[in-house]
Amino acid sequence: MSDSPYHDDHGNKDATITNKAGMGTMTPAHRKSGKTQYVGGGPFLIGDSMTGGYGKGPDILHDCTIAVDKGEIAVIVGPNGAGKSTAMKAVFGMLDVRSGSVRLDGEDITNLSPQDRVVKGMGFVPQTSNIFTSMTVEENLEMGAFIRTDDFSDTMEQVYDLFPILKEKRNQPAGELSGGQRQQVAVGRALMTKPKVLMLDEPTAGVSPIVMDELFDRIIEVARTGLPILMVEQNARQALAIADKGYVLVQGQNAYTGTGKELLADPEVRKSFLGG
Amino acid sequence: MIVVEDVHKHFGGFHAVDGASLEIAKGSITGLIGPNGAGKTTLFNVIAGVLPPTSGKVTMDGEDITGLPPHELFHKGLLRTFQIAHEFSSMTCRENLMMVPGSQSGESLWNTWFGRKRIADEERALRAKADEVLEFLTIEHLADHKAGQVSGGQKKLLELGRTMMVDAKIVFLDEVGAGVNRTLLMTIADTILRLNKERGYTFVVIEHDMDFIGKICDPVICMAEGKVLAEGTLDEIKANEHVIEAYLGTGLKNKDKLEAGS
Amino acid sequence: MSEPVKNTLLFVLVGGLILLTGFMQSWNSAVLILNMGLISAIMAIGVNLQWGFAGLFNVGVMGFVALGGLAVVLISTTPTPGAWSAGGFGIVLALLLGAATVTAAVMIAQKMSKGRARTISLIAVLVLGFFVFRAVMDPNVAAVEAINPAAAGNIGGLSLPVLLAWPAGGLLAAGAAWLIGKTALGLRSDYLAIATLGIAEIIIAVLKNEDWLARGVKNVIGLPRPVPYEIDLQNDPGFVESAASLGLDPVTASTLYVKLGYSVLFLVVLLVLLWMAQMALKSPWGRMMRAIRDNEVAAEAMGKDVTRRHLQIFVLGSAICGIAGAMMTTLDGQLTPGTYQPLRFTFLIWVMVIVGGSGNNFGAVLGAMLIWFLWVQVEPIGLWLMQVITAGMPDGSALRAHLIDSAAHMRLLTMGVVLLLVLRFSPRGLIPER
Amino acid sequence: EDVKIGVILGFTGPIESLTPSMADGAELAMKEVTDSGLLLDGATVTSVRADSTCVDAGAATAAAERLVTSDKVDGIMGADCSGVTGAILSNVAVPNGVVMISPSATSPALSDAEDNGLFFRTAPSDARQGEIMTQVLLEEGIKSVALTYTNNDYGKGLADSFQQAFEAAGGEVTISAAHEDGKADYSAEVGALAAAGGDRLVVAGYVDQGGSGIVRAAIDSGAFDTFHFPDGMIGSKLEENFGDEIDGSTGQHPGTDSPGVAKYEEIVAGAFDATSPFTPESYDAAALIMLAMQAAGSKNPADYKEKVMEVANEPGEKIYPGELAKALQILKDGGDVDYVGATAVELIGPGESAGNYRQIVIDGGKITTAKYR
Amino acid sequence: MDFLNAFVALSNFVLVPAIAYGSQLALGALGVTLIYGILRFSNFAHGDTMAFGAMIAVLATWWLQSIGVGLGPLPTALLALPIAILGCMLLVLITDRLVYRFYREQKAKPVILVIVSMGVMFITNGLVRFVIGPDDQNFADGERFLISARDFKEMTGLEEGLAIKTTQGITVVVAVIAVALLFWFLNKTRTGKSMRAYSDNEDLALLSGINPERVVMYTWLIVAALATTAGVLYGLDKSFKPFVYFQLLLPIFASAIVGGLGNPLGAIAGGFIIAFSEVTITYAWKKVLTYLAPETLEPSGLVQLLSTDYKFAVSFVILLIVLLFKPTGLFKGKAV
Ligand SMILES: Nc1ncnc2c1ncn2[C@@H]1O[C@H](COP(=O)(O)OP(=O)(O)OP(=O)(O)O)[C@@H](O)[C@H]1O
Ligand SMILES: Nc1ncnc2c1ncn2[C@@H]1O[C@H](COP(=O)(O)OP(=O)(O)OP(=O)(O)O)[C@@H](O)[C@H]1O
Ligand SMILES: CC(C)C[C@H](N)C(=O)O
Ligand SMILES: [Mg+2]
Ligand SMILES: [Mg+2]
Repeated sequence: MSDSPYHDDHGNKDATITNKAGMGTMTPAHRKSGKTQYVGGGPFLIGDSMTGGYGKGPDILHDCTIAVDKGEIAVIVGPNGAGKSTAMKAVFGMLDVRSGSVRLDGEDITNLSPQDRVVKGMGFVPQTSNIFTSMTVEENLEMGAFIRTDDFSDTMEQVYDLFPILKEKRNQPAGELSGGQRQQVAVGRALMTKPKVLMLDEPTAGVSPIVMDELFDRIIEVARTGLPILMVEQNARQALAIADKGYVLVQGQNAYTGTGKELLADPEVRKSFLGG
Repeated sequence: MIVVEDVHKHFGGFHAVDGASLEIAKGSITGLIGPNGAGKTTLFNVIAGVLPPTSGKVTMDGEDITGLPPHELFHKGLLRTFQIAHEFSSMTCRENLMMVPGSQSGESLWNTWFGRKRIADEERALRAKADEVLEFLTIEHLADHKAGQVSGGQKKLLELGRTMMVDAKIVFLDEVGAGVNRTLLMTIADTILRLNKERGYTFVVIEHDMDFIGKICDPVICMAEGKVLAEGTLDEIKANEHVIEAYLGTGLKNKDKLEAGS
Repeated sequence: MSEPVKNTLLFVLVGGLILLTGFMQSWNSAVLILNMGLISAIMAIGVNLQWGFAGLFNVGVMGFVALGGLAVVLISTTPTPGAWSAGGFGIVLALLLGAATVTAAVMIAQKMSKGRARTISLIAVLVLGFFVFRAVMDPNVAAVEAINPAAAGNIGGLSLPVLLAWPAGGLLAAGAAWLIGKTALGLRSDYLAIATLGIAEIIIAVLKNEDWLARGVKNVIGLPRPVPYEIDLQNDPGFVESAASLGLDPVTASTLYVKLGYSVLFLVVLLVLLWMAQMALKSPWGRMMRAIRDNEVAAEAMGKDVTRRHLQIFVLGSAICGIAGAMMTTLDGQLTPGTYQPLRFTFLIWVMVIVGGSGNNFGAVLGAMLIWFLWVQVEPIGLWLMQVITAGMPDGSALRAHLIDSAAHMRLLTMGVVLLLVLRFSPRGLIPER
Repeated sequence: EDVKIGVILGFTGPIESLTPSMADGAELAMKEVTDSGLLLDGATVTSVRADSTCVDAGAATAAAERLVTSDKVDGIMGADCSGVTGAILSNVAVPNGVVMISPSATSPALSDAEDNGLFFRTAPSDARQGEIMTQVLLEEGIKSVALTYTNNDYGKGLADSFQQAFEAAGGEVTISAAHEDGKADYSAEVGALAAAGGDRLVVAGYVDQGGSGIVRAAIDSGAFDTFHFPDGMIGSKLEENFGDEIDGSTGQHPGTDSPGVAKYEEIVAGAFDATSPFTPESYDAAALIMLAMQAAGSKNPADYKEKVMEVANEPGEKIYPGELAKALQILKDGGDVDYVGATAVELIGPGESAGNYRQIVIDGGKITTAKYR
Repeated sequence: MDFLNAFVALSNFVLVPAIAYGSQLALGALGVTLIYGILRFSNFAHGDTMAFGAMIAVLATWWLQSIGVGLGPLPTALLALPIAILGCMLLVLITDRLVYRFYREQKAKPVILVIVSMGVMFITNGLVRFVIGPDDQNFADGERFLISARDFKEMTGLEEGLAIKTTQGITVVVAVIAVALLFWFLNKTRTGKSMRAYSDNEDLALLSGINPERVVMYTWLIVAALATTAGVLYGLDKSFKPFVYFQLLLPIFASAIVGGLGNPLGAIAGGFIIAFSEVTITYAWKKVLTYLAPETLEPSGLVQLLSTDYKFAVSFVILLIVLLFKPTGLFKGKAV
């Protein structure tokens, strides 16, 4: 929604000249990675007092902190436009953090490019268009393992064990799958990197209750393997129910923080953010 | 009011809507639920004229409206909102509303050159009406803001506001709730109820959030695999085995284990 | 610096460039640049209407401009004696038959249900229609083309005043645009660009090869003018006297007089079109077009007939190009189909619109004037530059000769550089859309 | 005193490869005159080039306008293509009263153009070439030909006049198909020409344009192996491109057995391609302008336009390329010259070359003279 | 016998030239379609990129010839091809660096890139003419024919000849190799798959650790190779002339669109469709029919559906018809 003059295409939809399918919207804050530094301590992944915004626009995050530790599920909730996705992007290096830092396993990675964060072990599943629709399920998984140079066939087997339906459909273009199956492909793709931490942005938006339950089940299973999971959810009640840690963001700031249960029990939180 | 008779919509060999028949009563708020890929959006698109059906018939107040393009349906009082807000982003919120009414004389080129007086009068009336609607939606302070720069929820309100600029008969809402904060969603629900009561709009609502459906919808229709699976009040639907199996599910399996483990 | 001040300054700058031409080179050159600049500005407004206000990517400007030119011949030249009785009516009949065939085919496609029967009858109608068309058309064309081929060989025109050809050119272009729009804008995906690109080529091919229409590549020269001839002025004692009283020699005075006459006509057309475009934009019509541009799907759902509106604006923009084409042919005094080239008549106009600022009519006008100025002046400037560069090189050196020979190619290069620079540093053009 | 002559040719555009040599030809004449120091009162002649683009009447007019009104040239050598020539003539030359001598605009239509006695051309109208071509072919015993022409006023005009003359003389033209210059592929055209058949293929095109493309495709596919070439096709490029592959082919182009061409090539001495089409004509056009000035004793077009025909035609001493100094001297002394030049200049009717032609035959990969007509 | 003659005549004037021309168009269309699929805009400068690549090949060929290096019966230009490809790669990388990358970083709408590519077209156009001049350049050498019409007639005793030029043979062989390589690359290699992934979903590719700039670079490199190959083959078969490459743009786009923009298979099919339609529909069937029909039924006219003047119009009408029935081209393209 920025006002960049380069974004005006005058409503052109001429298929002869432009192709909008799969066009990117993300702008990495760093194209080339800078230095990292071992500082030690703290939770496994933490975006610490982050302040920043898109491009030259106003700050969207104000001194916002989110973190997740090993074996935990951390859930971020908050009203629309609060900056939840923005915070996730900031942690992933899609946005310039003007002050504050991002640390992974004690290492300061604030200046890394997103690609290098993937290499460092961060997996990210965006909210929408999170699969390669024209590629087969198997190719989707392969692309997940793009950065890996070792043999990843056993990881693929693990993913197939976790999501058996995908094994059945391995040679089918992912675009032909149902909504729930697509979400499984998306998570599977992220798992293929053998991430040390998994970040999910509203994995259940627009998903039917049964698929949502299934997804939460799978997420719990994944978490139980020891993989920390950081996710944004609007289906906040279910999400907080399974969360070890919950963050409520309002206007780019931490409004409430606590365990999932605490937040669920807080009447103020219930009223303002969970729909009563 | 709307009768859908045995509508099929095929994409190649795939039957997205496979013989759906349903009726929507005047003055009701009908909920449409069903698993992902059940064909709800596709059925919407067929009714709203975005997609031509492969076969079948849609009537509105007895008149055959099958395959009419959206802009003609609009003039018959059939409006829709979009799952993802489709605001006119470079225009102000007020302009977003003012552009809605059809048959404005200023939309004819001839009048823009030779009927300027008439246009000016009409514009004044339109503006007043738009401001009224903005007030109703409690966003009058945004009248001169570009619609592209208001928050997601406000965009959704704007979507609703557009339907209030003309005398809509029936409004189709596709997943108003997806990705919308639950508290805001309840505000929207109130607005829908108000429109239904005060203006007599008929609504058809696709939604996956049962709280929302429960608050406003009666009856509820559940689709699966392109067909209507069940129909009734929400409680009836919730009790329906098929619906549970295909759509609602029985809750988390792992929940207790997780808690036990930690 | 505020917007209006900046814009005024830009216009003053371009005006200044033209004035400079007047002082440095000659007033005749200056006014000529102004005239072609005005015509280009009209074309640019046409393209701007389509692109800036509706996002329609028309790369067939050349075709519409050429149709405008054709109108001048059909309206203003004298009819060829005997041509109509020899075959003119037959040709009209053939064309009607052709149109009937297409109509029948379209009706079949719409009315019959899908299946083999439809395909077969469609093909049958088309094939039959084609052969009937050829059978009627060919002999009549031959008859018309046989009449005095060296000087005529065409059906001629209507002997009407040439100024009438301008609106007629617009109508002709509008008709063609309607046909194109109906097909290309009706395709499920929008393929306007390739459609217009191809159809422009087809229009030129028809103009080149259908000699009965406007002599094809044999050209029509000596078209009537809306202004007096210089020679007549030079021979008019009254004019010579008044020229002398202004301190001008009769030749310069007459050439300037004629050119300024054109300038006034062109300026009037430009101002009228500009006024109409601005009025339309600031009305609910303009709001509707902006809404369509912003979000077609929503506009459609809000009761706006997007396809029809696109067609409308496509036809309007093309008609404006047609008018400009007719004006240009009138200025040239001849129709030479071989001269229509996409580089000059399509891509250059696009450069004008983009450099000027798409979405803004004044920007389009400014861009047109500036780019036309460069198009004309870059060549002498380039030559001069090359001479300066090569001044130090020995006479007869191969490199020097090569560089001087290459000077003429600087024109394309310069256009490219200007376009890229503007897109880089002022991406919305010199006068951006508000 | 300085004399300026405008050289307006299509330096960019579809004949951009012909024009540099043409301009060089014209400038050679100017240099020769300047070096002699004999024109008027020892005037230097400078050339001012401008781009006609060959196809864009608007740009051409603007360029000519600049030449006349800003550079104040005293005469124009040009333009090249008939289309722009017509435009410049009626929009610039006539209104401003400037003499214009085109080396290459050959369209028959220009003969009747309104010109106030200002327009001349050192190339003959194509109406004449069609007749000559017919004679050549019939004498060769060719009764049936396929015909292809470049799709512009030159090609079309030439093809029409030839077809008319040939059919009137009892020959058969099996097909007359246009080809566009600079197109990607000519197999469709050659396919049609081959299907129509004929004893010889007449190619009324340009040697470094579509014409060569057609010949290439025709030879390669074995459709035709002998051709007939009008002026636009004859040039060193033809030998270069095809060599002995087209042995036995015939052709004709404006020319005489006067020793002019040889002399021209001699003075060019390889500085540029002297056999490129229309470069001798360009030399002659420039020379004529300057000789006419000398004859009139003035560089004012109004004065010297009357003299062009005089210096070009008999009576008088015959002048060949390289002899401009001599001619200037004669004129200065009040004598008479008959400029023959490189192309046997002989202006007839409305001021165009009478049209002497050199008939050629390709032999051993070389263009050789068969005879002159 | 008559049947054979008819067939040979048809092959000679329709099949062989159309196949060669079709291969050239297909290679050109592949380049266009790759840029469209991966960089998401139609590259108007493609014709001039081809000209640039071919120009380097011409210069390199001359240089090779001057130092006496050759390939015997094969054209020296084949040796120059790798040099030319390298040169062209350099050009496109520099252009990308100086021009396109900026807009990519701004996330500019693809249509801006289309217009930018027009600017690049103007500049490359000027550049090529500046370096090598506007003239025709013949740089083919080696054996002209695989089999000439005359030899064929002698060999078979048929009335009709069949000529296959070396360049036509090379064109088809090189085109097949290039296409096979490309397909193998896109579908089997890691880099190729990453390009497809990027084309499918840019953001997700980034999240998978695929470096977008590398994908873009590889795309340009492949496009440069394809464009140069197409340009050189075309120039060998006909001749090198800068202006003609601009003219090729339209049939190339038509090919890519008929086939389905963004789809490599479609580009190839499209190239052949356009080439065949240009040649066949305007073909005069007289000769063929004369062989086939009995004496008495011999056609008197040329039996030509349309004069060759309209050959371009034909391919264009075919394009429209295809789009009418298959809105995204023959092979489903990337279009909406
Ligand atoms: N690419 C962008 N450029 C500029 N501003 C942006 C961009 N993306 C989001 N914003 C703005 O940043 C703010 C926070 O957006 P964000 O997407 O983080 O919200 P969110 O909390 O994820 O909301 P939701 O629940 O609706 O997804 C909003 O005001 C939004 O308009
Ligand atoms: N244009 C299309 N081409 C091919 N298949 C399509 C198309 N549109 C929808 N489908 C398929 O039709 C089926 C029904 O889709 P639809 O969008 O109607 O589902 P839905 O009920 O709205 O689901 P959700 O709750 O996920 O929105 C899906 O399997 C989808 O993949
Ligand atoms: C230079 C030549 C190509 C000009 C051509 N004879 C014509 O009249 O157009
Ligand atoms: Mg979000
Ligand atoms: Mg849906």
